Amino acid sequence: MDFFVLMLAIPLVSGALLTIVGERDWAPNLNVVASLGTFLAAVGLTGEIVANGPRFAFGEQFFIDSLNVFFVALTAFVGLTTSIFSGPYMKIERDRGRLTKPRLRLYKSMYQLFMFTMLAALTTNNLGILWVAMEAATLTTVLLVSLYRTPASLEAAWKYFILCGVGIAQALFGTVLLYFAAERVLGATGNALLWTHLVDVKSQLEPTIMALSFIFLLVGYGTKVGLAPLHNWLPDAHAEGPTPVSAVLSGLLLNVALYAILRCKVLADGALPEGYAGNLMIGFGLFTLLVAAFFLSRQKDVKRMFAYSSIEHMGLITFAFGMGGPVANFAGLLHMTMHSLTKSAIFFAVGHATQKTETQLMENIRGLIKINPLIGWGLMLGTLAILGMPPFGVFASEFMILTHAMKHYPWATPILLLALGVAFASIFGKVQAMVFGETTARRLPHAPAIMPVFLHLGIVLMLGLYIPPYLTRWFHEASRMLG
Amino acid sequence: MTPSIPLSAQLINLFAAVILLLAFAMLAQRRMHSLVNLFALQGLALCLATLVAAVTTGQVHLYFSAGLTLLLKVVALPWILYRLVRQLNIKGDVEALINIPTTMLVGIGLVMVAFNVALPISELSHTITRGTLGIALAVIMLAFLMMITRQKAISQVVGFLSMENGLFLAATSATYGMPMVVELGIALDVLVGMIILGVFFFQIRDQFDSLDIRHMEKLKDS
Amino acid sequence: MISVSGFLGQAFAILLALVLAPLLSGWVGQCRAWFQSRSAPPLLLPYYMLQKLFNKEVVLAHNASSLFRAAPFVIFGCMVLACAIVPTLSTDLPFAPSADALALVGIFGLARIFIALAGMDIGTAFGSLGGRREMLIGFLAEPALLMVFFTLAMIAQSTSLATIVETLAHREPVIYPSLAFAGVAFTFVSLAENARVPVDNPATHLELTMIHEAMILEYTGRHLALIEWAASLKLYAYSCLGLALFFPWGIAPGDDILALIAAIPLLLFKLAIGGFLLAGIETINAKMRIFRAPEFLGIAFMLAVLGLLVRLLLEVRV
Amino acid sequence: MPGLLSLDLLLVAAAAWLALGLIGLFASRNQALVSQVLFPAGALVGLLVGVTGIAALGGDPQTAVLVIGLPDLPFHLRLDNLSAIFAILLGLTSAGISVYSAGYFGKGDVAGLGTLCLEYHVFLASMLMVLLADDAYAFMVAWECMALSSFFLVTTDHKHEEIRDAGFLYLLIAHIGAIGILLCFGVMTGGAGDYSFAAMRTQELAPFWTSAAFLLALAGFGAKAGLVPLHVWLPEAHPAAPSPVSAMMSGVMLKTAIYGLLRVSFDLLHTTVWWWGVVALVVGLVTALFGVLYATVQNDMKRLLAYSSIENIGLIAVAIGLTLIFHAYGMDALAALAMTAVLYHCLAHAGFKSLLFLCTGSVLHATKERNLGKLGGLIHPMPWVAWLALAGIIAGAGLPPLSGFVSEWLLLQGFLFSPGLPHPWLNMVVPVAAALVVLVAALAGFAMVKFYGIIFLGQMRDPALKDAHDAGPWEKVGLVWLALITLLLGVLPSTVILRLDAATRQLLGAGLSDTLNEQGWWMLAPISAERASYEPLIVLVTIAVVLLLARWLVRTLFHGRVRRSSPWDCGYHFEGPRAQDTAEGFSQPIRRIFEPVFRMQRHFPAARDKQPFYSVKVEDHFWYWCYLPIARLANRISAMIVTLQGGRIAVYLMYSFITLLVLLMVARP
Repeated sequence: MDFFVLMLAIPLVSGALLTIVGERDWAPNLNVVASLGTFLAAVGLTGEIVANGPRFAFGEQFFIDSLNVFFVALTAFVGLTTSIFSGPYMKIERDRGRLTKPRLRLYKSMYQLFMFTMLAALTTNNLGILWVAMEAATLTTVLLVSLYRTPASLEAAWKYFILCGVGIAQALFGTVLLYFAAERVLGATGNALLWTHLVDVKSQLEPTIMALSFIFLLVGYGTKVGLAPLHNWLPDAHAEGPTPVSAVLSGLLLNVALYAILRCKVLADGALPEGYAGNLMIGFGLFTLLVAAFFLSRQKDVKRMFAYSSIEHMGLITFAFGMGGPVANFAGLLHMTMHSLTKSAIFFAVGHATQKTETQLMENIRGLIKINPLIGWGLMLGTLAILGMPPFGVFASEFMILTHAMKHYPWATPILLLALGVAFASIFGKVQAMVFGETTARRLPHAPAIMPVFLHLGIVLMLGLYIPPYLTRWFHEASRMLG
Repeated sequence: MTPSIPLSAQLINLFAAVILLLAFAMLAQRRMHSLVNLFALQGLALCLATLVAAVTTGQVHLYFSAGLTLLLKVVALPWILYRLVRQLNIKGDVEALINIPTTMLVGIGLVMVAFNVALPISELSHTITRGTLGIALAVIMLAFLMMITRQKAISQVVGFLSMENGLFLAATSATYGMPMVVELGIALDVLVGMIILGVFFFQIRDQFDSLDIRHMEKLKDS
Repeated sequence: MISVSGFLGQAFAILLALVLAPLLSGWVGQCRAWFQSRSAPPLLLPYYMLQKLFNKEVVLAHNASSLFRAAPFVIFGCMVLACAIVPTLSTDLPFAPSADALALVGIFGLARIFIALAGMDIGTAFGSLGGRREMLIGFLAEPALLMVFFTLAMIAQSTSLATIVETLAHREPVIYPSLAFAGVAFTFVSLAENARVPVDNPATHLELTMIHEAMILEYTGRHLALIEWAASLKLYAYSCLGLALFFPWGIAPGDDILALIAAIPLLLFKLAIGGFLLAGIETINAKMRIFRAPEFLGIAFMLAVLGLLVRLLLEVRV
Repeated sequence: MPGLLSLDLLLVAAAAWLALGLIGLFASRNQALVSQVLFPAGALVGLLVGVTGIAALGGDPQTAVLVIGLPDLPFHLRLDNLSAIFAILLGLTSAGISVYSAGYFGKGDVAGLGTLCLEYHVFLASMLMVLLADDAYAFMVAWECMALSSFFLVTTDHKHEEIRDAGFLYLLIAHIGAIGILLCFGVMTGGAGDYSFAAMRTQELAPFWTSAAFLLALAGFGAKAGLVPLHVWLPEAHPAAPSPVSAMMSGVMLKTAIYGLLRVSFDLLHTTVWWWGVVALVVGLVTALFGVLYATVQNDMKRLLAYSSIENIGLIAVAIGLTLIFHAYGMDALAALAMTAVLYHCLAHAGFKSLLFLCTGSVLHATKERNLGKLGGLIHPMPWVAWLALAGIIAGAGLPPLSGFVSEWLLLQGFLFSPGLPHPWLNMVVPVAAALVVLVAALAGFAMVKFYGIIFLGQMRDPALKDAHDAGPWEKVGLVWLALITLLLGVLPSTVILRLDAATRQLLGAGLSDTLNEQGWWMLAPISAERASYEPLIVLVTIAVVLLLARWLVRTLFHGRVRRSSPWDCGYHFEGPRAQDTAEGFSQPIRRIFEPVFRMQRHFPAARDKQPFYSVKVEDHFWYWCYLPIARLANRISAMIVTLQGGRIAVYLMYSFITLLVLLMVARP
């Protein structure tokens, strides 16, 4: 069977299945198995693309090339590890009485559907379907965020829904404008929203319309990426949802939204004067980076803090892609990978930590290393990694971004460094206090799923020191496509 | 202005103007019940505009679009909203954060902005409904304004849906419709979103004893 | 390179230092007594004292450590070495290359550290008090002394004492204004370094005012004898240094035996004058409070720097 | 090809250190294995590094490219004379420290010995990689690994909040420094985007950017080295760390920063401007003075040593400044003299400061006390440590005949020749700087006497100190090794300088070896024996001979009788330990003379106090002048920015709306 079809079908079917069968003892395992299946299919698909080059599916509606297959593989991988992590996590939540059986059912089915929507968004060739999938991803995650049904989680979900809904409505307007522009070239056929067709004619697209369209798309999808000042939903949603959801939101959904912007940027670059789209992204990126960095120092809730850290990194990545060119694109892609892996690892560790200490307030979390050395070290190393300490891979990508910025946008360098420095001071001081020191917390009997944390960190560490040649090739190809 | 505008275009422009007018009306409306009525009316106007476009261009999927709009925006969503208003027992006037005359003034400014932004596009347009894109943008912006100024969760949602109307207007009238798959997808999303929201309202009321969004200002950093 | 006469001269200079140093102390004491209209102690008093102390039993505090016992010997060794490298009679000293002016300051510093540590060793109130005061004087005096040496080193283009003296003594006479400043600064430093009035009083036994005496309060017998001897060696070394640097006439160049022999009486004469003047200074000044000492040495430092600047401004032709 | 062998050997050594660390991690339960086998093995590797470094001196640079690294920038490695010198420093010092650690960490009260073993050896390996790195990425990775591993080492005892705070401050400033270094590299690529050092060497930069690169390097490496005002982490981190780690940080890690500064200013940048030297000189002087003054008033023995390290780094910076000035004016022989002083002081400081830190480790282990006010008289129970520490303090005070004096002597010689400079202002000012250097050295003597006297001499201020035990066998070996280094560096300067000359020649094209070769090996006369010479061996032997001779004569001619009794103490009979000077009391003259330099909070007892007490707390001005204002500013900005997240959804929507409107109006293509 076709890997691609499998990859989309498994989460869809298992999501439906999980809805139907409800919460059983084996349901978490089914969740993991389904994720594993998705992951294997994604790996197969990746192998196929690497071997045979880009391909279409379902007519021309889906298109997989070296750019999105990379995101697909990453998404499926983090999806798998998160599902492994969420097994014990959710069990503990149920034992603590924070979640009931129906909610757990909802969680698992929505999780699979969420995976489906993201994979669909990544692989579709049709910018309209991309929008639909993004909206669907919002809807599923709104349910996931509000899973606890506490006032705070409802408030977070409400804000998430409204802000992202409005944002994505703007993206739709941008898509309409894009269609409007494309129609003039391609005619009112069904092909006018297919990215592969648009790319072919991108230089003929009407610039005035494309400019407007890109603004709407950037603001729209940018809301979802968490670009300041459109980011306000993000910390709330990350902090109040269950931790596995925070992990996938941060690690995957933001990436997917950014991916959508990237696809549109390619078109905008073709139609518009050079640097127009790039400069907008640079502006947004720097502003986001700076704002998020200063937000960090005021945080009290650990998940909220790491949510701001995600915003910060999204700013950095947006900046990188804004600069454009093979090196910066390469660095941006690498940074997305590193951020996904590291941030989800951090959220895994944070999840366990908050369960052990039964609080998300950082001032009440102390001495994690005493409670469970692995969690403590996981959080510590993860934090150091996300702060850009070598030898972790985040440093590699930040190094490339910084050096590229120094070369082409020297004025931006101080801003970048200021933001990174402030972020370092803010985050590290707090995490260190959580990890080190004495603790009063008891050791709980539950065995945490610590493997995903160290698996992620191991990969990040390896990529910091050594990027295998095939991965390099793949990244290069992808970054070349981004122009 | 070209001397002879086809009737269909005149009609579409008329409906577009009606939609804009209704958007203003919604912005000014204080009562929840009337708000939903206005929303349904806006949906109807949208449906008619789509229908005219369908008739003019003879594109089949525009008929579908019109039907979908009718079903969703004129029947389903208002029905859900009425039910919600009744079940949630929402009484009293809609409270605006900014008083209505000011809102109207801002709204007029926004329309000017929208028209200006859409002007270069209108000049490029070869379709018969070149002006509608500007109107659609204006509707979107007015809906945005409404979402900003209203305090009840449900009126925010109405604003959101009104924004969706503006988008539909842009999609169907200005460009004679998006590809079918897309429109179906959009419609599905809107519907599902509405259902989820419906569920949400109950949960919100359970937790906060009110649908006033001012209760939902606990999550903050400052 | 090393001549026999040089070796003989060196050995003679060391012996002379060992012998003359207590005499110089005795002479200064006698002059002081004259100035103060007291009946003078015998000139040879220091020798008698050394003799007596060597014969006496050593009384050690219970908690005196090995360092306490080793320190007098180390200090004595340092002072002997210092005397060996200061050109007293001749500039042809085989030991001269082993330590130049900078190293000489270092050797004095080494002795200082040992005596300060020894003072702290017993753990009495006065010992540590003396130790800290000694270090205080030390860190103030050292830079000034070094500036003096710097000025001279710039004149001679060398930090080697032998070369400096050679240059000053045996070139055609040039008037160096900088030397005046350096000389006054050196005098100040010498007074402080040798625990003389106005910085310290070698004759005091008023506990709270003493510096040098406070440190050696617990020493007895042969240890005390060595320390006293070392102190007089230090005075001798400083005196000879001053004489050699600022009044270098008569110091024998190279291996001129005759000149060497002629240098001896000249040295004695110069030392006698120097000791007399020292006693005079000690008589007409009162001992300062300890916290005036920084000002005193600060002035010395300023003078030395002025000397250096004068040297750079007036005397160097660039 | 014997040439390639040294670099390979060093790589093997780095790998061996990593492997030892990993073994330690996985065998953490077997404490005996970790302490008695792994650490001594680490010491052997250190020895190998040292010997390899010595063997590599004078050879051609050896290069290698590894497979790891970035795709476009794999790790470039290069072993040249400069790296070799510092590799020797690293290897030989770490050998002593590692042996010592075998005893120190084997005592059984270190939790998580396995992790510690890993961190320690990663620290060593990353320092070695810093020395070998030949491109910016490899350098930064090694550099930050070094910072990170040492951070974890510093926070080994993270139960205490002040230790955590110290670690945080350390890592933060290390990070800021790393940013500076990265920027410096960025500037040096000159926009060509090639981050290998080879490319930087050939890059022609505009004068402005050359100077910018130098200043960035000075700031970046200065943060790690502890130059004022970026020194604040140092007195916090050094005391917080376990003593072998403090020794390693102070003795070796600070020198990697010096290495970096030398690498950038003399190797990667090929022009030199005279005022760089002035900047380095002034910063160095301020640092040295500041460090030594604060060292004298410390009451914690490790803090005292930490401030003393700041002072020594300051002196090294002064010497670097002098080198830069001479080099800029093309006076290469003198530049070589000053550069030799730099390298020599690095070596000397590595030896004696590690020795002293290890001594504090032994004291700490024996007494559990770091506060000088509670120590005293330890020479009795701990004679080994005390006598070896004496070597350390003599060297630390810069006195002959030990290592510290040689470099100071060289430095002063350098100063002595500065009036030959073709710049009248420099002519006048620079010799005065020499006086300040001497002041620093003399004050260092004060600090060292205080350190030694209060800890080891006098009466025990706490009766429990009687039970203190001397260092164990492993520890003794480590201490003796370092003391030996201190002694040999002190008495064989020519021999050492002839080796250092390879690096000096590589960087400056001139060296001292020609003049030195004409003299005997025992004599140090950098220009000529006529002008200045120093023969430490003769000094040592003379003092020793006089000492022994005097002792023999006195004993033979008179007698050797000794009687023990109570101290005299001018006849006062209260003679308890409280009558001695306290640590605070000892430094009172300094506090009084240099009062404006310190930020003091004093409490004096009043006449009618029921429980009169005196206390003085000395704090750092820089903390209040530089750091707190910045922290407050950042805090204010973030307080302003967080109002963005006010919790109101309508406001959030408005942001979105305004963003859209602004973009629509403004962002027209």
